[in-house]
Amino acid sequence: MEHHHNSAKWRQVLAKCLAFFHGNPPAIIGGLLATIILCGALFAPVFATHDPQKRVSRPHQAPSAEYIMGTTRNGRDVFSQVLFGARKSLTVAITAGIIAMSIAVAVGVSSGYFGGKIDEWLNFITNVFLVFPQLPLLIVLAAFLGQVGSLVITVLLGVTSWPWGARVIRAQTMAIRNKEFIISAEVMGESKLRIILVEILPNLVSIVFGGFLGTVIYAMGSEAGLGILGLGDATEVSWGSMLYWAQVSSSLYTGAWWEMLVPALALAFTGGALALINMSIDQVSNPKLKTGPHLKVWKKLQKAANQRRGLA
Amino acid sequence: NEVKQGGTLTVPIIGTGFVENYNPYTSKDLLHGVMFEPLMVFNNMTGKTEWRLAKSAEYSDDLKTIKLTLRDGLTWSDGSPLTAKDVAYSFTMTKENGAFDQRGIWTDGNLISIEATNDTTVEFKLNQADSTFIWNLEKYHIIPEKVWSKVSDLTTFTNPNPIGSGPMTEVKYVKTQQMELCRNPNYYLEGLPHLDCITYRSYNDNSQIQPALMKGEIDWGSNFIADIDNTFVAASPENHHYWYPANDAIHLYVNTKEAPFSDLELRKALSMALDREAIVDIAAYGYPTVNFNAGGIGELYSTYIDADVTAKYKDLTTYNPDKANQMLDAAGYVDKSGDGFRQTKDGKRIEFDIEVVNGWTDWIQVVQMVTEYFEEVGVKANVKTVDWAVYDSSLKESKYKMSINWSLVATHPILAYQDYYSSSRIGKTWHGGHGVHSPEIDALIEGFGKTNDTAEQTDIIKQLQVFSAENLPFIPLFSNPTWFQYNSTKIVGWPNAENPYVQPVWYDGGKRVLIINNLHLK
Amino acid sequence: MSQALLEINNLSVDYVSPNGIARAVNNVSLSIAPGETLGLAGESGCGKSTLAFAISRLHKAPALIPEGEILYKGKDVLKMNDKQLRAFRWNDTSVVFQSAMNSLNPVITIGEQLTDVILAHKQVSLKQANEKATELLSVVGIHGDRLKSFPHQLSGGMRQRVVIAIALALEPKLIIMDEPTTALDVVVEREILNELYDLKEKFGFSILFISHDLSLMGEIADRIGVMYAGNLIEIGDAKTVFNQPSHPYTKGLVSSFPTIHGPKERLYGIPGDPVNLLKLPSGCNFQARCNDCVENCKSDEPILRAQASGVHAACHILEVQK
Amino acid sequence: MSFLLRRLGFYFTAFLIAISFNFLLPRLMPGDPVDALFAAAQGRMDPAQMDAVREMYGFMDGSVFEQYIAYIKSVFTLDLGPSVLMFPVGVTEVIGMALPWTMFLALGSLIVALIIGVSIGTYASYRREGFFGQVFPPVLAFISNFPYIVTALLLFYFFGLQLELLPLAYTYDPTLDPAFSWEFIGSVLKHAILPMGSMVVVGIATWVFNMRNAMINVLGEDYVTMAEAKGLSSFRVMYRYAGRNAILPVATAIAMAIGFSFAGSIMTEVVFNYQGLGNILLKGIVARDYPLIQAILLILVTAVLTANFIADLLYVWLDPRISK
Amino acid sequence: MSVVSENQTVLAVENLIKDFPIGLSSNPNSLMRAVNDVSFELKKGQALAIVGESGSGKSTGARVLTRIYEKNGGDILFKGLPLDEYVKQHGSLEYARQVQMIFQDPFGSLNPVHSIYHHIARPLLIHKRASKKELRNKVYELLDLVGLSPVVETAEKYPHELSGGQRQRVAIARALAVDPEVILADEPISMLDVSVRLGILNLMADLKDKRGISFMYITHDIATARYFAEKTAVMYVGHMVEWGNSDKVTQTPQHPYTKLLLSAVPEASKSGRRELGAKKGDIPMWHPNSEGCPFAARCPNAMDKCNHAFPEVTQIADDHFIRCFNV
Ligand SMILES: Nc1ncnc2c1ncn2[C@@H]1O[C@H](COP(=O)(O)OP(=O)(O)OP(=O)(O)O)[C@@H](O)[C@H]1O
Ligand SMILES: Nc1ncnc2c1ncn2[C@@H]1O[C@H](COP(=O)(O)OP(=O)(O)OP(=O)(O)O)[C@@H](O)[C@H]1O
Ligand SMILES: [Mg+2]
Ligand SMILES: [Mg+2]
Repeated sequence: MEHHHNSAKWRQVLAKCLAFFHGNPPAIIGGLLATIILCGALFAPVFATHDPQKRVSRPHQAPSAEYIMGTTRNGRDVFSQVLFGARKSLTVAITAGIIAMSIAVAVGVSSGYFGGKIDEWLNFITNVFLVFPQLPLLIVLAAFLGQVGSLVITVLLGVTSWPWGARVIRAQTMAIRNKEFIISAEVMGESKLRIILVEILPNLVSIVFGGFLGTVIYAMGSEAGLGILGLGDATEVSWGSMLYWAQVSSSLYTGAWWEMLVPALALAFTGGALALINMSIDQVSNPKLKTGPHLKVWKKLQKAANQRRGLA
Repeated sequence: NEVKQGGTLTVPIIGTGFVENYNPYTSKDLLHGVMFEPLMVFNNMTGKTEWRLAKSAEYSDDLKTIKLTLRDGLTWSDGSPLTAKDVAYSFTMTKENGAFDQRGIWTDGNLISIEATNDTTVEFKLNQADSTFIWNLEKYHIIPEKVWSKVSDLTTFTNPNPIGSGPMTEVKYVKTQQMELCRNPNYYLEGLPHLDCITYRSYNDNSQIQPALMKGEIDWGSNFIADIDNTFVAASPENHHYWYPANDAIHLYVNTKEAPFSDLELRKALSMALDREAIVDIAAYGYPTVNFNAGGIGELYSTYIDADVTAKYKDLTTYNPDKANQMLDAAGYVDKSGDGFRQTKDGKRIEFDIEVVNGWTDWIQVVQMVTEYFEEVGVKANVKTVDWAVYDSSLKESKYKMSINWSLVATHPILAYQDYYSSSRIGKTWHGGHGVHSPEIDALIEGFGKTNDTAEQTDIIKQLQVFSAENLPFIPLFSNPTWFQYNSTKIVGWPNAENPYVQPVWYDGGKRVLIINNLHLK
Repeated sequence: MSQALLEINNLSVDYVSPNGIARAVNNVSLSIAPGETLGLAGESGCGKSTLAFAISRLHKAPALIPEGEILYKGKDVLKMNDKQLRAFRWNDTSVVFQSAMNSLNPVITIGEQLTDVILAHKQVSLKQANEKATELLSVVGIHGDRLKSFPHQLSGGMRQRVVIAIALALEPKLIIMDEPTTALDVVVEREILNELYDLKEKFGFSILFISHDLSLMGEIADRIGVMYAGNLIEIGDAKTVFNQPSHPYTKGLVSSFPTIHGPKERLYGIPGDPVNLLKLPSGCNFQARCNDCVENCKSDEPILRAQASGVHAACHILEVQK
Repeated sequence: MSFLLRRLGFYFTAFLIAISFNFLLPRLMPGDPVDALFAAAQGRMDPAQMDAVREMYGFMDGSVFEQYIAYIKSVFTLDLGPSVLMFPVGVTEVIGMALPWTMFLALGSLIVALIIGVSIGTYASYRREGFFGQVFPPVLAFISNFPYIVTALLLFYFFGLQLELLPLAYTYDPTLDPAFSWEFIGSVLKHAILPMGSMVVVGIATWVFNMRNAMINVLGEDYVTMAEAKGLSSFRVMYRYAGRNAILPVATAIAMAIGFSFAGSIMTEVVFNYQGLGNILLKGIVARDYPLIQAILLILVTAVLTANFIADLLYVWLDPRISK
Repeated sequence: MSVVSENQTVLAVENLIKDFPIGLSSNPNSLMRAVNDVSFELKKGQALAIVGESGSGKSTGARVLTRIYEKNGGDILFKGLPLDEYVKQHGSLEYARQVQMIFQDPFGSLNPVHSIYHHIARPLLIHKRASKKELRNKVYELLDLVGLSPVVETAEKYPHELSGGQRQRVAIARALAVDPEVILADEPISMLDVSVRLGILNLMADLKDKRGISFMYITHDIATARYFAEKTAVMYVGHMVEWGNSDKVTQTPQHPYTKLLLSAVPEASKSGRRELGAKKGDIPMWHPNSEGCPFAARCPNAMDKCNHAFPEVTQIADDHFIRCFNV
């Protein structure tokens, strides 16, 4: 019985996933790209052709069969670096996203659900964080901490990127909070914690996930930005540090465009892929935004009807 | 063969932009040797003293008095006379304004007084004999007493309507991105400068100077340019040139007060594990000069380097991993755990960080290569990039295990040794934290200033080289290049390998003034 | 009654959704005579509003009118060009939408919302338009000062009146009222109905009155049409439809309303749930909820036929009973 | 009114918190400006001179608390002391030179992105079922989510370096004098194309999506249908009835965007050596120029707060439902 | 059929007052009195209908009874004990079990992310009405009780897969799960389709009669009040103006507001204009120190004293009460 119940549930989830991708090219393209990039990162040791941290050739070798994406000024293999860099960059971005969204959910939901004084205070803090210019703050903080490894950047990005999400979640929680199913759960005697976790949170999944992706994109860009400004740890292999080295070795001037463009495009494609997924998620939470294949059907039928009526 | 007069020299300045501040002490190196003429220039390239405003200087026999004689008929750019009183004022003024006391002549208490004895002579009186004191004098700006003595707060004084004695004293304009200084109508050297003006342009960093140089927007670069042959030179092989003579020597400083570097054998082995030529070639584009001198000084001081010492300790700086491995084995550092890295005699893995400043990328690359060579001999080292404030304090307070660092650039190598070994400098400079000191060496260094006898001084320098090579408190790597690119499309007269009349350092006012006076239109 | 003001012939409306095509109005034909009030009843989602939208050709993607014609004074609305359509809209037919809360733009004064329709269709000055607007408001019992108000500054009933005033602005021949009072209190509803009676007397327009409240319908309409799942299943004189309903659905509907004064007995309403337009059965759409199904209910779609009582109804049982 | 007063109260408190934080930040950083000078001089400076130099810049006075009081005072009197980086020029003056350029860059790019984005968004929502509405938004989402440092670098590479179409640095040709001449304005515009362009490319998508989502929501509203049923021209329906309401959520986003735009201009300025606040901020950080760093953060905070306040005012003005 | 004695009072309310703050300050005028001096009794197995226009405080009253809101005055007696006392003795969970609520919006009262099973299983678990083992069967039983078959399939569905009437049945099943004494039904049918309203009403009537559950039935629709409830109370701006036996209240209304309400109800048998027996007038906002009868402004026969005092309760017939000076 339970088993049957479970498999039905799985089938439902699967069906939902399929429905999400069906006739939704942005979701498909985004999902595909993201999967490729994730796989590249996960299986970096398998795909990498060289040790990313070792000098393996003369400086600035153009792309060739041996060095698929060329080598850096330091004679390191760009392809292997971009794979291993993905690990670092994505870990930073995803962890920062998780930290930020956790704070955002905690603050947003508490603020929206409990209301009153708690809400006033949390909302105030959120707004203060919101108006404080984040990037300069990051730059200064990064400089303050001196040696900024990826861990520090992760934490910094995580603890500074939550207010926007918190605000959206708060608004949504407040909307849900007054829905009758919450009141009826309260009247029924559900505990507050359970109401938050079981009754409210599942309704916020798409918002939280959307916010998470947004934060990941942002964190990835910021990590790269801090890296380029020289505020990251240049000895780690990440996309940010790759760009940094490409920058300091003036790879663009010396014609070694691959050293700069490869990590730049890696960043661009990851950001783009996540944005496409995010856009598709938007369509799930707001069906009005949905632009599906049914519109094509509609266009065809409309044309036929107009013809029948003798309109152009 | 008449020299053409006129023309404008354009030079890059890394900074945020220009403001109307002609106080040479607070305007960051912009004006020395341009608007303000030095008294003299100690030319380390030729070993000669080039007399500028001063025409001579003499020590008394007890080395406690210096009599400085100015040229006759010197004038300020406004035409008024420049006298010994101005010179005396220029020095005494820094007593109250400590921030201007560039060389700290007043701080150690050795200087008693400075007096103008007549219109052209100034006398410096010292407590104790110091034959090196005179080297300080070229760094101070000579300024008109009539203007400066009337200002109440010199630190915030911006010296509007500047009066100077250098080749370019007339301010044509100052804009945020650019400023232009033009020739001094009353320059003391007949027919000089040949150029009309110097234009300063502000740039953010090297990466912007590179295209500017390539495009010929600037004539004189003093910056790191990546892959210079393929970029800058290739853009116009006829006229785009560079010359990178040796500058300060770069060493890996080690902290000999702690294991494992307390062991001289280990230091020696590590030194022999490095292929300096490869490092220079790859990590530094081949621009630096490899430093095979174990004596602590590099090619910058080539005239002082003792060939015998270098030859004797040649092994220490020659790449020889086999020998290094043998030495390490013999000293008891073996890999018992089988992870490819050696342990100390008591079984602890040898692993240390090499500190380097975050953002000093050329050095980071060097250190990365160094770690690779150390790995070859089974020694585990990590690159640790730190903020310079951390770097600064660990060097000064001797908190590092290994750190890449330069040695002092000075008029004479004795000053560099002073920084390395004088126990009075421990904790004050970046060079004395390695832990190798002794009273004998202190005395040896002290002795240098007490004599004016060249032979005696040469011997002291030789002894110091031997001491360095035997103790190896730092592992020499190479000498930094003096970054110098020039464009001869319009302007010629540049120093270069064929005509090395001066080390081509832009930021040294003394050297700068020599070059500016030598440049002229093609 | 002479020539019909509005005649709808075989009109169908589809919604193209990701899950399939839903036919919200299926092959509906009806007509409205000048001065007549036609009531359109039926449960939620049966296609009443969809039909009303179609009359002013307000459908946008994903709605679609595959067939049928809508003849206003003999001219097919579905074949008009943009200019004719714009002139037809409001001049000839105005619409009072389902809820007044939403059909007034919250950030535009009601004055502007009133005058712009006048200015768009008539060659008058702004001043004249304003005078006309003031007059219109007073017709529905609101003081002219309110022109400068924003919708949120008015009560629900007042807003509904403003919407009616706007609908009257060009004195159209036909006003479509889509549940104009559902969101209101009975008392306010009554006030508005009273207003409506007066206005109709004064202007003499026809009304297409949409509601699911049959009691209200019986009161206000001359004729009533009842829809079920996109089909018009019964249409005829209001009192007859209400008192002697023919179609089983109409019967159920009539008995779904407890009355205030009648005998207090248990009512049974209509069992089951409304149908899903995407999963219509073959045959009669009502079969699943009907207690008296016969054979061909499952296979044939019933068509609208005249009944003994004078109404038209679409039901196989009625055929059998005949 | 009480709404605005409350907001004002909030902004003031937020401002106080921000500037206090601002005060703490540089003090938490290791090293001080003189250390930085010393490091930058790479051994050409005498360590003995450092204390004297410290004194010259005024870094030795008082306890932290006294410094704090002095700082707060200086904030409200706008007398922020001398900059270390450009000593002895006052911080106010240094910022005065850079701020206009940053404002130009940040606000200019915001406005351009806003105009383009809102137009595209409106059109894309109106022609939702068409090619434009279906293809443009995803493509844009893709492009604009290139991290902006990447966008800036790519533009820098292709247009500045490869094609040599546009200048690579500065706010205007350094040989020109600022003047109200075509030459000068042209030069300013030409120098702004790349930095602004990179920010616009990044910014557009935000507005397209904001506007499109808002529009699509509004287009479903009864009042839009009613406006159409009224036989109004489609232009009037689009802009007066739909656009007017759709712009409301967009207006609130503008305030946020101003903050982002200022922040974004930092990276762009660095890439294109644009002589704005960001460039100076970075230099200031390297030089540990406390007064300058603080002042710049102060400016940014003030800018964002002001922007938020303006957005509040705008909102009250745009949405009559709030003003009661 | 009914097994309970007629007169057993389950829930009694005496002079209930509920204020809401509407401004920031604390003076009485910045409070709104949503419920004022309301008293009634709920008898076992009976239904009390509360009718009145929107905003007259019907829901507020019910919410005070479920302890969502704190009362600001008056007494609530549950099974003869003051509410606080009852909660102290039996725990608030027990009270939550005894008094259930059904809401107006059948979509809003079910959490879209949870299955129907979850909705009905939760109260069973919270109130320990079923062991883990019997849980599933118990859920099916309840679904069957409210006529939601096939039960197994229905249990797996999510709220959006059900029609409005089905959803409202789920809400009822969920209330029934814990075997309550009292169900507060806040306009349970107003958002439902006309054709399914009656089904819900009949279901509730059966529960009332067969299970002896007491209902408080809140509605706009006075005709359904008469149909379903034994007693009816009419509210206007937080005040109860007329109450008693439903038939008496609807057939022989005495209070001018009740008359107004009844005269406005659409009836198919009538047609044409129907004058309302009241002046047009604003509905007042009631503050703690407002005085008089709230209906005075619209009352056709208002007297001077109507503006100063709210009339005392007058019994005008057996089980028929009114608060009006004009009796
Ligand atoms: N934009 C749309 N897309 C898809 N389906 C729609 C759309 N609008 C309406 N429908 C469907 O068309 C059917 C008829 O809707 P319509 O609004 O005409 O019903 P109605 O009779 O007016 O109902 P109500 O009494 O609730 O107003 C419904 O089943 C509805 O789900
Ligand atoms: N939480 C609250 N805060 C402030 N005022 C409230 C609150 N809840 C209700 N009110 C006010 O109390 C009054 C009575 O509201 P209530 O919801 O009880 O009316 P109702 O009779 O149930 O109306 P409806 O028929 O519209 O549901 C209303 O004026 C309402 O605005
Ligand atoms: Mg409808
Ligand atoms: Mg209510």
